[in-house]
Amino acid sequence: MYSHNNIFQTELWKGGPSPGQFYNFPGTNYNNSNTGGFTAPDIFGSKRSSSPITTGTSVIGVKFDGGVMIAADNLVSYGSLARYQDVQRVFKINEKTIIGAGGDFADFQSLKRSIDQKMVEDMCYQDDIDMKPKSLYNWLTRILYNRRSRINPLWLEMVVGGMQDGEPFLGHVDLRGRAYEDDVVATGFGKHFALPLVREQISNGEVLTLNQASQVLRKCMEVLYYRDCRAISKYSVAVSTAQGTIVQGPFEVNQNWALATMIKGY
Amino acid sequence: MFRNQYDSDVTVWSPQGRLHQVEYAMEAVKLGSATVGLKNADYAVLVALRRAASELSSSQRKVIPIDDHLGISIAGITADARVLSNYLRTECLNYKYAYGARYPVSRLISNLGNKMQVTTQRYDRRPYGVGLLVAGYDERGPHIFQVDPSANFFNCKAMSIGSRSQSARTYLERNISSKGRDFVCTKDELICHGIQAIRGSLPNDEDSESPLLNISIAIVGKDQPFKILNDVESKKYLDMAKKLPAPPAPDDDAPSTGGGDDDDKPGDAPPDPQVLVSTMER
Amino acid sequence: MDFSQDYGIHDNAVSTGTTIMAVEFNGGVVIGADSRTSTGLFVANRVTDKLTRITDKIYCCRSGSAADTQAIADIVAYSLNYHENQTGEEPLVAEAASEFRNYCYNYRDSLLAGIIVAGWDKRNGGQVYSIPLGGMLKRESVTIGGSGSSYIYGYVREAYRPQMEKEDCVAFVVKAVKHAIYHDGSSGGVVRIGIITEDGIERRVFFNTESGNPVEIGN
Amino acid sequence: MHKIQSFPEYQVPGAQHQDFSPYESNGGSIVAIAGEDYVVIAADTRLSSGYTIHTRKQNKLFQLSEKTVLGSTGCWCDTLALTSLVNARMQMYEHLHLKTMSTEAVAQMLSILMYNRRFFPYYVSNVLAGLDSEGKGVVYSYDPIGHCERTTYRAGGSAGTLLQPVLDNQIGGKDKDVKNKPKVPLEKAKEVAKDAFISAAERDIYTGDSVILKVITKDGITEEEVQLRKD
Amino acid sequence: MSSIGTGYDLSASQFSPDGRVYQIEYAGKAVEMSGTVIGMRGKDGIVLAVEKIVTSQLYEDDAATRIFTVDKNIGIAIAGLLADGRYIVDIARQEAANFRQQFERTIPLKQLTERVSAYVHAYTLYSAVRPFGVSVILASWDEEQGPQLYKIEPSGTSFGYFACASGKAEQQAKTEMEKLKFAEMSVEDLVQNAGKIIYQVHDELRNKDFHFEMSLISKETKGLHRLNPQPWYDQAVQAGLAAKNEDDSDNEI
Repeated sequence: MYSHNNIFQTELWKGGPSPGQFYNFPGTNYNNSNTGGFTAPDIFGSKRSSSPITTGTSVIGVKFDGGVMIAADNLVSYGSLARYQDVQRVFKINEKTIIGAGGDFADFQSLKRSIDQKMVEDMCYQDDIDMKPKSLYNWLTRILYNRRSRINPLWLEMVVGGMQDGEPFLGHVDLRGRAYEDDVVATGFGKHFALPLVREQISNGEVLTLNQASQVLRKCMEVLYYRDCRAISKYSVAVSTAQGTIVQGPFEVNQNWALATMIKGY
Repeated sequence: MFRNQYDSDVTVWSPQGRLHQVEYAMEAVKLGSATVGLKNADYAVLVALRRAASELSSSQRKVIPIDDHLGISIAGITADARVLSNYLRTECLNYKYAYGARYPVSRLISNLGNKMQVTTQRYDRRPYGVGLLVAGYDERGPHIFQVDPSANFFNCKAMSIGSRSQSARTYLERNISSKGRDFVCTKDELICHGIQAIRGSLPNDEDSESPLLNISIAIVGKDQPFKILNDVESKKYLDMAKKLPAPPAPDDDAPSTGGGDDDDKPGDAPPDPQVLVSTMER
Repeated sequence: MDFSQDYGIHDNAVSTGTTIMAVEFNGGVVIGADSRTSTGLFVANRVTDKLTRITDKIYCCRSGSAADTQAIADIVAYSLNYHENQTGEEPLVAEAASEFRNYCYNYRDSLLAGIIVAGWDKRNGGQVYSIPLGGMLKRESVTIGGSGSSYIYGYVREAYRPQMEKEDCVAFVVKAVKHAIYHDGSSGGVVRIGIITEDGIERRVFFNTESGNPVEIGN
Repeated sequence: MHKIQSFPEYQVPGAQHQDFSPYESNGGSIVAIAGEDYVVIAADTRLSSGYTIHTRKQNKLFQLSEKTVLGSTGCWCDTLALTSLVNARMQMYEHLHLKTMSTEAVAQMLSILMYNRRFFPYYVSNVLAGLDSEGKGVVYSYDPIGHCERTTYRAGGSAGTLLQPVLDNQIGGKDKDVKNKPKVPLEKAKEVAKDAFISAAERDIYTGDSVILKVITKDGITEEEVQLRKD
Repeated sequence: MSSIGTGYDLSASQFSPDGRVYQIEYAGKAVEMSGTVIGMRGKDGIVLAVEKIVTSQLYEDDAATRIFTVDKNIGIAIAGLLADGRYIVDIARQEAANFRQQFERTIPLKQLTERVSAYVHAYTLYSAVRPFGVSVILASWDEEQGPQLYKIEPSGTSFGYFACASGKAEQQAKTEMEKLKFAEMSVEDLVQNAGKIIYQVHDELRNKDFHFEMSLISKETKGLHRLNPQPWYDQAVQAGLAAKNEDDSDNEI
């Protein structure tokens, strides 16, 4: 494995794990044979970092009084082709945690398989300890940061929500491992169109009710359908409260095209 | 030289289906000074007897912090304990780095068990000659685990291991609340119970009332990161415990609870073999 | 004049610039494909078989780099054969699809493969799985793929009915692929059809004529 | 995606090749001022990229011990990775040496951790504030590849260049006679830090929303928050 | 078995002159000392039950459990050295995870059994290791395949069963089980009989205290392997206690 022109090989810190070297992450051992040797980047990074191909667009998450809600439409595009139109992009992970994903859907499916395996492991321990949203959020941050540091990112933008110690939790992670928590988060186009709509409602520190939250998400999905070329009118919602988690939908957005009848000429 | 021809290696089963090498390793635990672990609804406490290796040396470390929510006390070969504690620390750090959360105690211990099992099945290894009491606190509350060289581990209400620990176990059994769950008492009382229990395991020639009684006390629990009490705090609890009546003398009729024993051992096992392993203890 | 440079025969990889398709019907699946393989503008093979056997009742339709897709199909066929020997049971279509996806995803940077996996198993009957470039996996009741598919999305959406009868389904697939051949320069040749049911595969070939039968003109 | 280029018929219409940069500037500023027996460190709470504000309440001050606080801004993912690494390292140190890392030791370690990634740096601006082993306030500032400098005041982050002259004037007393530099009282340090951020929010779009200010003294760490412009 | 002292019984890689590998048989002795473990396959569910010998009053009830979850709908019960058992469980979990990674579904129990028994068998071939001192009972249930039950011996051999037992009272438990008609048994019948058998075969003279443990996989548990599930656990314990009292009164007469 050693090569003398590999500048990263220089050991400045002997003994103990070298900085940043932690294990347990899928794809970390890219020299490892059992992962089938993913295309490994050289020291200047992969010359051709892959582009997203099958993609999902915006995901929006809001906190409300006693819970969290995440919405996304049911489309996975293939370039500009609206290829797969009944795909779930929001998921129940367990009774405490929900997740929504935009970006490369193949990458997400791969990550989801890792998460599902973790849920089986949780069950195996027979100790009634479930993965909490913050733990999943933290884990995803590490995975995504790890991959970006190898210039081979998982092309994803994700929203993680759920109940953490009785309090609603909502966080956002992107393909670089940039992570933050807030009362309302969105990915992709949703950042520009949906965030203002929700922020408007909670600007003076108000807390939404469950009903208000689902109404404002509905409005967001409508606007996104109008204004995002990669959106369709069908969407699903994942809800997490102290009672548990559930995925609802698909729903159809409200549509109003009355405006069109008034337009003539350019 | 050997007690029988089946005790030379950890890879040899005796005709009775026993692993003598593993059983001998269990004996190493009994050479270490005693340690006690106990818990109530919110806290887990470790109390350990420290002894100096010689007049000139400092006394050994009996309690090792692992993470904010977890620590261990040891009886047996100290060097082996260091290997295990390094493993536990690394696991906790990695878990914290990956999940931003505390490693659930039972999961950590069952992973440790699987690591230790390997040493009981290979020709080129020997079992770890150390017993651990683990005190930890996680979302399921406080825990006391006992870990044996046989790679067995047990979730305990309270436990004591090490030399003359039988009397401590007797004390714990008698003082555990009638419901038989765990100790129902305050934090201070819990620590005093621990001290009382360990006083019974003092060698006869040492005066348990001696002010020099050298013990380590550690506590972990709700809003209480794992902490080894300093000398002043320890002294406070020692004085508090002294005001309580002395622990009952070990009762010869007391049922042999065999806390340190493998539960696979047949009931009519022969007397404990003489130990041929040398340990850190003198 | 360097012929090969202008027509990209030698320096371009061989591609099944393709139309492929699979549909679930009430008893199994129908798979279909054109038969053109090209290097650049040159038709390298005009009678290709793009319906590739994985097990007796699981087939895949290949699009993308001919070399890549053949290699993956060989590996998966080998692996599922081993799996079958181990379990003593016929592999599930979903298992085959999962294996294909693992290769397509893990080597997504190095491969160019868009694959449809279709077949029949005892547990779930006829099934169709789509694995596009990038390596995502999605079960669909009808799916199309390859460069020619873009021309027939509208037709397929309009003409598809769930749980068709076998012959209706065959006619539907033939018609769709013919449309694609007609419009897509990279698709051509004949229409190959496979009908996979509980009893295995039945294969048919339809010529690119009005009737689908061979016609000689000028006699 | 070179592969797809040799198969023009498989190019996905509408899918653009996107170049990937591992770095992104997420903005944010830090100010730290050390006095005889205190140190003040402040950072704004805006997290943004370009014209997009991700969140208005991102704390960028990381308490590392009872005596040390790290302010870190820049590429936020690097900040997150670096700070968890520092935390892990500090716990390892504590286990090994049975004592908490001193501010000086943290400062040195941070420099080494940063330099370890010399050829793929953590793209962050760090300011470390704490009390040294004598109880005096101290500030360390860093460049992205681990250069470390001990000072008494420093501004860093996206408005660092805007704020440093303010501090030079108000705290450093660079305009005054070098011999009679007044000692800066805690209250003044806090006021200057707050004022600096109010000014920065006027001129730097990456700084705003609110500022969190931590004061470290021998009695512990106190925290206060002041609102800034939110546009 | 006059092997003792002949020197042919010291290594797993050595045959005795009469063609036996004594180390494997000795490992079997460790299983025979263990608390009794049973598995029973009913009409639409499967149950595992364990007589867990309690060696100290200081242990929690769930200490040293002998029943483990391997995958959503797969459970394992262990007779023999518990540390060895846990290690085997770990191996089984890895096998299940690998299968899931490759085929995106739960491993069929038959296949899991084959993989694990190959592993156990490998430890009977070399002098550098010792055979596992455990007997492993594997159970699963799902809609398509129904209940499945297998047992792996320390030698690495495995068979499928309608019902099986291991440990101290293997024979006695088998005798009891042979009286039952498993193909017709409902989940309620299963758990009650499991309770009865474990309480009946427990020998109070040799081991004073024991803890009853059981697990169930059926439609009622949503196809999940569940340890000590209510209300079935209480049903089993009640049936067990009733059966024991009956036995005791028989003895008095």
